[in-house]
Amino acid sequence: MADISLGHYLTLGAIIFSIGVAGIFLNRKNIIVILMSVELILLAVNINLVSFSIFLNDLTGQIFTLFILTVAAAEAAIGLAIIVVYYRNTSNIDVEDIHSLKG
Amino acid sequence: MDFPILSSIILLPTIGAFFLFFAKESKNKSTQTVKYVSLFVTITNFFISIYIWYLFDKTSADFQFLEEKEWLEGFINYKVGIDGISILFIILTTFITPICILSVINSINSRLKDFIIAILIMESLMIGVFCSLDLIIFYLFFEGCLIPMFLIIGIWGGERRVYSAFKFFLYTLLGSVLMLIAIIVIYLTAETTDLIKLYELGIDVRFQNLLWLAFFSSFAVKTPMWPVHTWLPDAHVEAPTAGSVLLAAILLKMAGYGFIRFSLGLFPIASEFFTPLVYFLSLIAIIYTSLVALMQDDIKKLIAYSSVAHMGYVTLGIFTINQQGLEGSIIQMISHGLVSAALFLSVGVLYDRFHSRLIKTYGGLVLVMPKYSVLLMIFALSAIGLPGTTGFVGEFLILIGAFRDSFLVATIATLGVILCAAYMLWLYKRVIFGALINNNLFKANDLNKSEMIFLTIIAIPTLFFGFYPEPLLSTIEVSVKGLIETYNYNLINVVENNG
Amino acid sequence: MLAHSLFFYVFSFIAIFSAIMVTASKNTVHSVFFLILDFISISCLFIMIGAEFLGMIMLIVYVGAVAVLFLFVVMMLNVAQQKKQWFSSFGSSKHIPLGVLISVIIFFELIIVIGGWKYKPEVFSSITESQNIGESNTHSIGNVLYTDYIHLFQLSGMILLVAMIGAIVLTFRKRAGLKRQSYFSQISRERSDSIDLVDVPHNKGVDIDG
Amino acid sequence: MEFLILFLPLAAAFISGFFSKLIGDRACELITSLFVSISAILSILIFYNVIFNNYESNTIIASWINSGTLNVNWAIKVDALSAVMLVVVTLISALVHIYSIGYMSDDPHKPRFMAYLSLFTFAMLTLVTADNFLQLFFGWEGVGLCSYFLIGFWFKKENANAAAIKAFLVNRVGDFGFALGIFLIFYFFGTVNYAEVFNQIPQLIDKKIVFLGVGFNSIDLICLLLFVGAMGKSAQIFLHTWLPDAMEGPTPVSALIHAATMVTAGVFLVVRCSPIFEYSILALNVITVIGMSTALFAATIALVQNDIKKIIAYSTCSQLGYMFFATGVGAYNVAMFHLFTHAFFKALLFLGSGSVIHAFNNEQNINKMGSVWKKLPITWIMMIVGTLALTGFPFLSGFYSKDAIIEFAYLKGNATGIIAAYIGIFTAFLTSVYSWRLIFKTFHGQYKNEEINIEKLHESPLFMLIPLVLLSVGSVFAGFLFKDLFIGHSNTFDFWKESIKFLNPLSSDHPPFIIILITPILVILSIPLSYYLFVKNEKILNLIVDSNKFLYNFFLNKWYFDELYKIIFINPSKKIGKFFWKSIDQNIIDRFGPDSISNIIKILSLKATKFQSGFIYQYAFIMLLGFSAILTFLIIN
Amino acid sequence: MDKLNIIYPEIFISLSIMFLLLLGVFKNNSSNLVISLSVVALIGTLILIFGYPINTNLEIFNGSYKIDYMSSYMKILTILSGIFVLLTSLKFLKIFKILNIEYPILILCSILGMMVMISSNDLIVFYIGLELQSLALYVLAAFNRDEIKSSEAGLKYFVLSALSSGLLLYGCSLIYGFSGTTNFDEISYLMNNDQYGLTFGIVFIIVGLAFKISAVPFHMWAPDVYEGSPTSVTLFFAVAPKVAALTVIIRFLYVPFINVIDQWQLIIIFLSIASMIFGSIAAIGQKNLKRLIAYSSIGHMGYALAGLCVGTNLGIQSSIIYISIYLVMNFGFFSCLFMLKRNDKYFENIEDLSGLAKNHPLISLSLMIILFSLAGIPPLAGFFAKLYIFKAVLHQSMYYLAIIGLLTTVIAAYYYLRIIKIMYFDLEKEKYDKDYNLGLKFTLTVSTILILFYFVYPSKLINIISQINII
Repeated sequence: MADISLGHYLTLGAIIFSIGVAGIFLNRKNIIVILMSVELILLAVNINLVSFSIFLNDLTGQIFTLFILTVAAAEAAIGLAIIVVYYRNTSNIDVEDIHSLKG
Repeated sequence: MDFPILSSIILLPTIGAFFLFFAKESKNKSTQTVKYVSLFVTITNFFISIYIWYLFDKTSADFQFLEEKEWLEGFINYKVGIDGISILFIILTTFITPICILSVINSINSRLKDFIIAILIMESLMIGVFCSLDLIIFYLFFEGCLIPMFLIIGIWGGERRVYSAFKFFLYTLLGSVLMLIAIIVIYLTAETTDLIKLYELGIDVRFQNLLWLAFFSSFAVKTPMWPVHTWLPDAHVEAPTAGSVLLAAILLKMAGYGFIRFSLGLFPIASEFFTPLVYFLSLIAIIYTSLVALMQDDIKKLIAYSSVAHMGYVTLGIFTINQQGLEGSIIQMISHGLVSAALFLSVGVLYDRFHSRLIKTYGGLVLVMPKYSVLLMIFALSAIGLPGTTGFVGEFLILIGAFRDSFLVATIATLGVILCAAYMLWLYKRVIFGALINNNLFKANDLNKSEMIFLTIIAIPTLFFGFYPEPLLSTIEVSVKGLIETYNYNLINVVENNG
Repeated sequence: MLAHSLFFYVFSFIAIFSAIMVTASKNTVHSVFFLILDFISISCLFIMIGAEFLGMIMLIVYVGAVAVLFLFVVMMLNVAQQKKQWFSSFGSSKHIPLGVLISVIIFFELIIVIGGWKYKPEVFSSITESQNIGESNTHSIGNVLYTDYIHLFQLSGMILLVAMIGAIVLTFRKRAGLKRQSYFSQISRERSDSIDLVDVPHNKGVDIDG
Repeated sequence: MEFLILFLPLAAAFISGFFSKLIGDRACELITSLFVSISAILSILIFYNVIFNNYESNTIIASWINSGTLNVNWAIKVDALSAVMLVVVTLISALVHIYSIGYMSDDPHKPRFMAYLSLFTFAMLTLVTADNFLQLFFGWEGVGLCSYFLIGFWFKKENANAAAIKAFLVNRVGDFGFALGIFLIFYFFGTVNYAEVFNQIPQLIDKKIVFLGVGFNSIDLICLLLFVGAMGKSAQIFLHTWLPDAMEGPTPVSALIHAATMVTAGVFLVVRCSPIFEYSILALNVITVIGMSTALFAATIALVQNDIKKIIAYSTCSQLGYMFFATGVGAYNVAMFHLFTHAFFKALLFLGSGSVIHAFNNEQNINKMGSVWKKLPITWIMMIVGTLALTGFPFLSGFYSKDAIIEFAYLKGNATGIIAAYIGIFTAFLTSVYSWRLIFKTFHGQYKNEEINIEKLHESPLFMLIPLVLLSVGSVFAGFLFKDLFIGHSNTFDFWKESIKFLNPLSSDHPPFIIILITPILVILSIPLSYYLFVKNEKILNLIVDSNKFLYNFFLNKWYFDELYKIIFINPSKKIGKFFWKSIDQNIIDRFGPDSISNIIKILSLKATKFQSGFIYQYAFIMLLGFSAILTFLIIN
Repeated sequence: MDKLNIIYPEIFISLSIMFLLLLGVFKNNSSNLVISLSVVALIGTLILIFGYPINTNLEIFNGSYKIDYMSSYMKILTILSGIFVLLTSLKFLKIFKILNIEYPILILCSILGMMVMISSNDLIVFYIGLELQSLALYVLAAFNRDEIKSSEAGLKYFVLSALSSGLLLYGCSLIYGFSGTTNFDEISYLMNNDQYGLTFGIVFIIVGLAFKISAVPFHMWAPDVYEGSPTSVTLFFAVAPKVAALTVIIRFLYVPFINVIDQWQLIIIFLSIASMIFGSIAAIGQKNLKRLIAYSSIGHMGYALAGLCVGTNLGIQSSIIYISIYLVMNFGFFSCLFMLKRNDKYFENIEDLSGLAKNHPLISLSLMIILFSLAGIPPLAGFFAKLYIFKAVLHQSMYYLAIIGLLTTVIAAYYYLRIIKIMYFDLEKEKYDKDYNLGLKFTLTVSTILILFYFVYPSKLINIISQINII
């Protein structure tokens, strides 16, 4: 692991994190893609935690990751449920059309 | 004095209001109950305050009837007490309030009970302002007055009442938030907000100027001084009569009182430093607003502008910081309290009958309302400052005090006297004299019994204290002397300490 | 060593590429698949780095459950085809360059932050849950998960419960037209509930709906 | 006794003002007249006492203002000076009261009128009996107020109201100076009591102060400021404009206030302050100049006026000018003497003209009168007596006082004094001309009134005539009787004692004979001249008028003072007031102050509302923007 | 696990959740019962909290869970808000036909999450608590699922909240990476000044928490979600999460990172000022009362943050006082909102208050008192709340903050006054229904009286809170 240092992993995490973030506010497609971007962000965090954990030789990070996984799953479930509810009301989940609440 | 007599006069009106709150609102009977309860409460309060005046030791410059109670531990104590200056304002308050209530009963139809409750609460707060010996307690009462006044203007006011009420509220609130900061800063540097202790401790010289400005911003708006006076004409014009009366007679005085009690008392160095500023603004207020008043076509607005000018004299007198100037200011405040109240009541009398405040709708009223004309004349003359009225005593002392300080200032201020006569007499002429041009006016009734009573009741002290102001002057004399001595002592001390 | 580097670069490239494609691809279904690909490559990296348990869990949870859920919803709502595509409107819309700029800034700031990571001996002295050499990753995790982190474990149970309740309360609905068997009402049925005897007026017909 | 003199009129005013309904109009008239008459009798007693028993007193009634070192009392000070004033005031007032019963008989507001008159008397009495400047100021303003009431008594008349306000305001301008004078006195002496102030005067000589950027000798300044007050009240040039207008009031008022008493308060003030004025050569010179200018200027205007009362008013103005330049040359006693005599004959003239006006049913234009001397014989005689006295016809009262003034001015010896003397002589001539013009145009020539039949004219009632007769007695004999007392060389200082201070005794020389003689000669010659011009041959008059159109108009329009003031003061202040109100208060302070702030906040709030667009991606973007901003900030830090 | 007794409240509430869930599922039409029982459960939890000596400082689970005075106090506040939310909203839910058993259960879950947050002394615990709370709130926001607005509110809240927790998590990972631990106490031992990686971690976490308390610029969700959610949920949003998030901010900033206060102080000041200004300005243009109260709460959080940025115990205490009083005022305000009902339709626009004073004098009186208090006019409770804040702020000589804060008070006063104006000065409309249930009346009365008479004996609250000493 001489040449692949922690920095590499963290950079990978940072890249994916940025993509995820960008995916949230650049996206003009349907809202599900935003949900997926959120998953990407969580994934980036996981990369960070796991690599820290390994490089620090400490399990806490992995435990943390484990719980994040759980939460991510729960979040996905609820998020999709909300999307479904919204879809039932408007038959549309385009990001650009969701602005009945404003001002 | 074991019995907390000051707290009781503060609380009494509120208690009255509390009972009224539960009074049943039915057509006629409730009016009677409301009338009797409120009058009983306020008149009792008036007599108690007279009794306090009687008990008051005029030979001492100390605060008397002190009450202190731990309230917010280690921070604020509830502390009230009076000296010669406060007692007069308290009496003014308790004197004006029953008159207000009388006038309200006379002229307001809708939500009478609410109006009277507002007035009663207002009275409590106003008395509190003049009693409190703790900065934060003072602030509490001072700002608390905004609420009932806002409602009075807003609910029972005229057409543009919303604009005026908002302007009044926000303007004065804006002015006083800076004061709150200053109060807290004082607490943090001196570890107390107790006024008496602060007088002894003195305020750090480095902060004085800034703190003074912060207090000034609040008082200047409330006084009101030029150029932050524009809320006053609006508020007065739109407020119902009783509201204008309270506003002009007492609310404005809180600022003058504040200048004396806090600006001078706490920040002598800064006061000395900023005296030219106050002079400058006061002079502008006197000349400028007098000229503006000259051109008004609305009676209430004219009186409102004249209030600004008169309060200009008050601020001028306060910052002369000599015996005549200060005593004059206090007398002038009392006088203006009586006179402006009476003038607004008089306008109210007209408004109740003809529903117009425009000067041009009137003329020749002396034919149909002779009693009214006589009383109005007395008040107009007192406003002009004719010798023999309280207005003269105040104005003269202020000017003589100012003259001791600066010829130029006094000279310009004296010019205002001419202008004041001009607008007042012109107003009187246009309203009272001339021919009856407006047909509606023929049907006018002269003053009814209660109007007669309240206007006469105000006229009596206006004249009496004009000829014999000794009771007032002797009450404040020692306190003012003490104040000036402390002021000069602090001034010299600081100068010595700083080399 | 070389293999390690090689695999790292390969998987990270796949991960980054598919991450981009998740947000950029035209078809939502494709997005989901790229998401799956992303997860897979990352779990490969996890396994490679020594966190086997997490790598596997990730495959199971994400690929097996979450991604499928996404796919399911995408199919169900029939929103696979996109009207717009964010890079196709790159030139015309203003928000894209600005947005990209901001994300690049964020990215570089993150790089600056993580660039500051230094090996610090004192950090290691504080570490509580170090992994014993020789114990497998799964084993170590199992050791602490039910002891030191039991409260979190329980709480994540609550989270899942909430997710379940939430999903149900939001999406479950009683269909009006659906016929259900109700034993109780069938058994307690009486004759009077079923038959109505009506006198039919002559020549007027019958109003069946009553 | 002093107490009674002072408070009887007040009581009368009070009763008549507030209880008229209770006791009826007639009772009011009687009570006021009676009370003031008693007061007059008591005053005469006091005067008698002062003359023969050297009576002096200073009764303190109560303390008034007591603030720090400022201690002012209500007091009644009786000395020679105030005794003279007491007599003048109460006597004329009593006569005017009685006269008013007749004159105002048709007016519905008689009790009010009587109350005002009595109140005025009270105020005037407090003025003259003050022992300090503040009480003087009280009386000063009090008489001004009553004057205001009385001028505007016929409140339906627009002119009357305007005149009343004008009177009050112009007086206020004078009071402005007066008040500053009092302030200055308090500033220097720490007191406003006459005695204490006068005692300290010598310490103040040569003390310089800077006032409004100009360096002054302090005594000069005090005197000048006090004199400004005197100018206002006594209608001297520049502040005279109110007096002619004040003629809108009922005629008895003009007689009492605007001829005999109030307007002389200025002279009284200067005389009262002689201990100060004596030390200020500058102020005395100014007074002389102002006095003589007023005398001349008013006389020129009086020449061409057509309103009977206005002519007399300008004549008053002119006579006050005489008094002032008398004081200006240091002849205070002479000024007081002229004041004393003037009170009689000027009141007589006014009341006489009132009688005429009454007969003509409130017509005041002398061009609409004429030829009525037979119809109004008593009035006619009285008017002639008054005119003779006014013009200084030998051996009538005006003769003694006016000639004395001219003499003393001449004797003063300095340039201003001599000029004043010559102007005095010339003015005396003019006075004579316009006075006879009035008599001739009113009582002689042709009857020119088209509205009222000459046959309907009749003499005034007894109530009006009795005062006329009494006053004419005074006009004829006052000069002769009191000459020695007031200005006699032997016992002058005995009579005035401390009340007037002469730094240098008045010259006891006699001026050249020609100076003494020229005035009576001119006066006598002017009678036939006037008769010729105004009755016999009006064509020449018209010729003179036509050839001097400019001058005529200039005089007729009162030297355009009113117009000038309107341009300089009134219109600008209205404009400035409007400007301050509309442009500054509303358009600058409110617009850029509260209103603009609230508008800005409203606009901001609108922006903030728009900012909340409802799009999720925008929300996220803002969040990240904020986030990255914070992060960037930290990194840069 | 010998100290498990100190987390009895949490255990009890978890058990209640499950029991109520079972009860609700197996008993038909038991919604009313479940709601009542939830209230009972919350009261029970309250009793359990009081049952243990409050003034303790205990840790459990390797120091990752902390019970101390502050946590107890904040938990009490949270639970009280839960109780009041349930008490006031019964009728509302019935009319909206969302009176499901899930509603109280989700509220209980979210309260559980908040309690965990409040007590957390460890990043993981804190994160789990946060998520438990948030997940319940996502669902609650979209609870009125047939309404577009409600579901949109849920959607927005969900997306943005997920983003914020992503940022927060990244921060957690950084802090973990740079310190090697997730426990607050241990981080504080390791804190050195040169570890700016940790500082950045702080930023990420502050952002996540700022989102929860809706501080500018992370407030964007608040108005929309407040408006869209069912009113009872809005009430819950307005009070409970803020208490929890504020506690976490206090604990997070003041336990591990007090030494680097100069690093994060400016951030909090910035958030505070931005919130105060934006909250007061944006509220002026609102027409919907719920939106308005959202902006108002943004502003109020600005003041609470101002108390937090001073870095002293005094500041913390003032913030806690502020949030306590803020809670009371919000209960009062929303109770009034619940009373604006006519023919089973709720009204939530400002115009609907027009002339309320005529027909409903008591409601409008209470509302007026509450609004003046929100505006911070003495002598009402809201004034004291601000007084303490500014006292703390000025104590550290942060004059500009105090001045800005007070100026925004004036601006904010404008929109409160506008409501009062509409209630009192404008023409009246039709009467509203008067069938208030007891809980509603009770809440309104209690909150109004507390606000109005706070000044009579203000030292009580101070005495309680002054025992919270974090530093």
